Amino acid sequence: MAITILAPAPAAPPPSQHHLEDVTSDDEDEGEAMDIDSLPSHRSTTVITPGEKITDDVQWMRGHGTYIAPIDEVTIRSTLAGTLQKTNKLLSVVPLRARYNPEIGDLVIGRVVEVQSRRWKVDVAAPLLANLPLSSINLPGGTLRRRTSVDELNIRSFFCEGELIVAEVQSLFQDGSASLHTRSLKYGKLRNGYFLSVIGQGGGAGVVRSKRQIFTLQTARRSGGELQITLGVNGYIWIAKHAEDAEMEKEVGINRLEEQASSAMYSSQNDDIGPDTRREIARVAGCIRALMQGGVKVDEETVRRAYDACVELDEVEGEVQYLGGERGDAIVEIVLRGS
Amino acid sequence: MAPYANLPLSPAELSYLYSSLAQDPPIRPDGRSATQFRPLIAESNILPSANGSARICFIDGTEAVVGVKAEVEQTHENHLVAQNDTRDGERTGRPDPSSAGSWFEISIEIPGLRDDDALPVFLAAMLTEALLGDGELTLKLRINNRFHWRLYIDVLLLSQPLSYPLPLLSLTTHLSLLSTRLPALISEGDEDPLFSDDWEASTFLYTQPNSNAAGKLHQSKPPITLLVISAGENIIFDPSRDELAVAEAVVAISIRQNLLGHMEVVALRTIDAPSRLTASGVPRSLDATTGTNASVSNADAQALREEDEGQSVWRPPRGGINRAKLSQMMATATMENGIGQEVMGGLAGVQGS
Amino acid sequence: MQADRRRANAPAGGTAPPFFATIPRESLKRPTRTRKPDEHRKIFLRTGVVPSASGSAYYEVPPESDHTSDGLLIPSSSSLKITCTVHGPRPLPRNAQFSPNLLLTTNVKFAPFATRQRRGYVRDASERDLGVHLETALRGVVIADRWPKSACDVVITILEGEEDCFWGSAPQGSDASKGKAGGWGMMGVLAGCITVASAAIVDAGIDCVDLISGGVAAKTTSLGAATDGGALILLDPAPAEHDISAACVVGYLPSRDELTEIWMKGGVGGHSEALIDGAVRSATLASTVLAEAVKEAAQSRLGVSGGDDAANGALKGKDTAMTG
Amino acid sequence: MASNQPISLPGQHLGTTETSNVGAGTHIQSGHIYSSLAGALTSSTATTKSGNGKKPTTKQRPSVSVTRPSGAQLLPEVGTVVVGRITRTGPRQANLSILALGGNGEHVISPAASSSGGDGGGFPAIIRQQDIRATEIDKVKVGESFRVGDVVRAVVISLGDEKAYYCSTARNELGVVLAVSEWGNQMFPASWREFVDPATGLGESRKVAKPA
Repeated sequence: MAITILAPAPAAPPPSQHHLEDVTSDDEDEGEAMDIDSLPSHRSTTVITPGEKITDDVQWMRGHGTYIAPIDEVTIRSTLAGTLQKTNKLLSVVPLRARYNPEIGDLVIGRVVEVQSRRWKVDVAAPLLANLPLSSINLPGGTLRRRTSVDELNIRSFFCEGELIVAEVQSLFQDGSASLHTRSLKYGKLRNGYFLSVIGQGGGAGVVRSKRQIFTLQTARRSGGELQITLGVNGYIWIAKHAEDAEMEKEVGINRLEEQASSAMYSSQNDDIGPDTRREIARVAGCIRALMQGGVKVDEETVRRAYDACVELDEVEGEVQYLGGERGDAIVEIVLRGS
Repeated sequence: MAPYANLPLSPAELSYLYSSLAQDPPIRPDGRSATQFRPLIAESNILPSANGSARICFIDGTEAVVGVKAEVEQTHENHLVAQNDTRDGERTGRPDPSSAGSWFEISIEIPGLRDDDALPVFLAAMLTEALLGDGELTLKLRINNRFHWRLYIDVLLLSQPLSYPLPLLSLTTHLSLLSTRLPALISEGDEDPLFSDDWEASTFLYTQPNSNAAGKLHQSKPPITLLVISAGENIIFDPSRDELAVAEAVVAISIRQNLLGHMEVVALRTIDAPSRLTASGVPRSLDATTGTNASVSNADAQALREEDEGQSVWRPPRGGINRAKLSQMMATATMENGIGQEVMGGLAGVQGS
Repeated sequence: MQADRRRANAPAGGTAPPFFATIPRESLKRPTRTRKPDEHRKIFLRTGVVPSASGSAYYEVPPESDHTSDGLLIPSSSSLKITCTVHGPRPLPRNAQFSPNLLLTTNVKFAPFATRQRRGYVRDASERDLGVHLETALRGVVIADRWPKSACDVVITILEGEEDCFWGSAPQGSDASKGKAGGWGMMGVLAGCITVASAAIVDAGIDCVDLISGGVAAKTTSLGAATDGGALILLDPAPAEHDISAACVVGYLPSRDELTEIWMKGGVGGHSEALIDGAVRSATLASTVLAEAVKEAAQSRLGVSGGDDAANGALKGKDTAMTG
Repeated sequence: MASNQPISLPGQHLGTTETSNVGAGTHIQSGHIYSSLAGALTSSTATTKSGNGKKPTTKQRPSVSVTRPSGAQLLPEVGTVVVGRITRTGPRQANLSILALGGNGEHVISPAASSSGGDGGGFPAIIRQQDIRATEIDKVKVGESFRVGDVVRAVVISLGDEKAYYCSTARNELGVVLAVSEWGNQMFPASWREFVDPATGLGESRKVAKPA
């Protein structure tokens, strides 16, 4: 069938709090139980609207997305439309949809919007464009190389408009916009893969901040090889073929390593990618889209679980390439059940 | 949602997307097959104050609403002439399609665009052309020799266009026309028309298939416009935004079902491929950042880029579409039990609310 | 239609329009096609007509038969006269973003006196639509990545446009009597625009992958000699001469055998491929004239300057060869 | 005689990549070389071509190229010597409007081609303070090198951003070629850093281009 037409359904229920913080930490479960007693009308799956009273119990502290009304100075009210989250005694409201707010140390994926004379303006899905100064990138030819005026003239040969970079938030300006840097070998230009965005899903950016944002995934197909998945904290995701020579490079001396890295650091030329790898990249992308549509936050574990579920379903129920619709729902169900 | 929605893709992404689509069989970034459509949510007959209406929502969140309103209008003198011709001779069923241009009016509203921008004008022209087709809608709109219905088809795109909105608008228009009902005529001949005020007695503009199931004759249906792209040797239907960005050629094919139940092409247009505006990549052999290739002169660099022919890095496509590929596109769209019929069949099954 | 706010317009009411006696309908004879179905009208094409522009060209398709004899002020069939100027490559407009490629913009405008019914100064929807079509046709031909950070404007003025149908037979006051129904004339105009813009762009020295030329073919039901199921594919139709039921314009690259622009509409029936093939044949005929004109211009510019001006000015219109 | 040269038209087949190299005004389509301009066809043996030593095999094949009838390039590129007029000076840079390409202004940019562009017609460009001269870069002052209205010969060093090209005058033969004194008189170069007004005898400092 070339086309699937669905009947309109009521709006999706608010994303259930199935992500890992809620599930793994025990004290939060206790908090949840206690909370149900003290706040009977507000379970964490119901949506709170701005101005709505959350509690007037003085034992709670107000967190993000709440305020204390000046009338009685005890009642905590919401300032956002979202779901309630409790961390010990702290009450905060997680918005249903929100923009990414950069924080120092975040690993983000960004797209260059504008090239200026000494810096790039980068879209990182935040309210303001981020800055990437020319002085914050690794110049080819060794980390110790000084920036010269020739580099300023050739600024466009490092990053052009539209190019994708992975970077770290180095500092924040007064207005909340981020300043990025790529001074590490794992940062820089993105190649050999496919980009997708999960911004606006769940609270914040749809990707969970975790210990590891970049991980490799061994694909089920033998010729698929390994994939490297970069989950930008800002909700931008890059799925690429894993560069095999990365392991080998570690053995080479540090100078050699720099030379190696710099030769391809700013290249926009893709390596040869086999059709099986491409298919696996599409499959992982489909899994992540399914997670997003199912309201599940994306992190390493959910992605791995979704991928395994997808492989399993393919074996049991026959292979399906397109992971929208029913198959996507089935994957999400397995992921949630597993947690 | 995204504030910089029309940012270009990077050369590395373009190169990856294009080479994936050019594989045999093509690997689409969302795993669909070349002729598979994205699932969509559709309902019709949603607006009580319109003669016909529909809403379609793509899974990526783009959504369109179409309302059809009909008014009675006096027929101009020259259409009379055309009608007399029809009675006289062999030109039955073929009123001058040119004269019907003013019998219906399509207006398109896209958020963020002025109504005299090129895109809405172009889209409206395309939908009008498809509807004019061979003038069958004109026949349906005729009340008598002196009066006809005038249709106002108002198309509203509710979201920012994430991908090229033409297929969405066309499918929604199709659905709303299918659900359009006109009051039943109770007057006779050429007198001033009088209509039954019983809405239950109203007739469908395009007869519903189940109401006339016994008849061997197929019912004609309003046209739909499909977007087709070519990448390498492949032709791909219903391209997403990413796929459009690397297409070598983009063609909009309007098809309709004629009275014999066959699909036929009623209009065809090429659409400017956005890939032509993309930046080309720099081959590694020319990469100025490594410092080793600084001596390459402009002429040599151009020669090297030419010799690469977009093999190793992305280069915006040149030229147009092959004639054979164009015929293949038309054939795939109009094939018996092919894509066109499946899409129409799917839409015919949409229930009114 | 939009009101023209830049000029003092005529009063909205209050004047008595002159009323002319009706033309005796019998004296009006519909022009008939005298050339073969696969024959193109003569084309006159010359480049370098506007010295101040980077590139320019003039294109003319004269009416086939001489109409001065029938005693009417207005010829019953129409002809086509188009000028095109190309400005660029030139710096990007001030507010534009950086572009790695040549930014091509097209601007198609009918002169107010180009058609039977006067056109306004403000571009209307059909002119915008023509501009979009032309842009699509040209974008595929120009090698844009050789011209980073620059813009190029293609400006086309239609001095005399083809009418959409024969006005004589239509009743007074109707759209058809103003030569404005069906939009078939537009398609002929677009084919001319493509050819003339191609010549002007090459004249401006902008890299192209091929010499693109435009061609039209139409399906008609009226001709007596029609075979093939009553339908006949005609190359280069003059809308006044035929009852057109469907038509197709292409922008054709002869050496690559590719199409950058297709515009087909009307009751095509099953004849879509035949129509496209016809339009391609028509474009091939136009491209012989185009190649000749561009070549002569290049030769005369390479030769001794001031030498062969007379030869350059000579009529390059030529009877295009017939193809089967 | 120039008119004897063969003319090629866009799309004309000029050979394959096996037999020849691509030159200017041509392009490759699936292994075949086609012309992309209407102009004179030249085929040069590649011995004159300054190869970078990377592809010795290409040297044996002739390279085909097509030149425009006007013979000129239309846009500034990196390395192009241009002639322009200073439109504005600031503490860190001087703005210039490129009016002609070539060291002696061989190809004048037609006013029609640039009317809608930058200020005063021509391609907008910038000479940064550090690009004014080759030596003592940190001591150079923009105001002592250029004045508004000076005609300058410069070389393009970068395509720059969306607004301006970047130019340099850091070579002996580059700099101000034509200057008018404060009294409105045409001046003559006196030294590498001074122009003299013949009427008043007063000197004004400039970055002077070495007269040819």
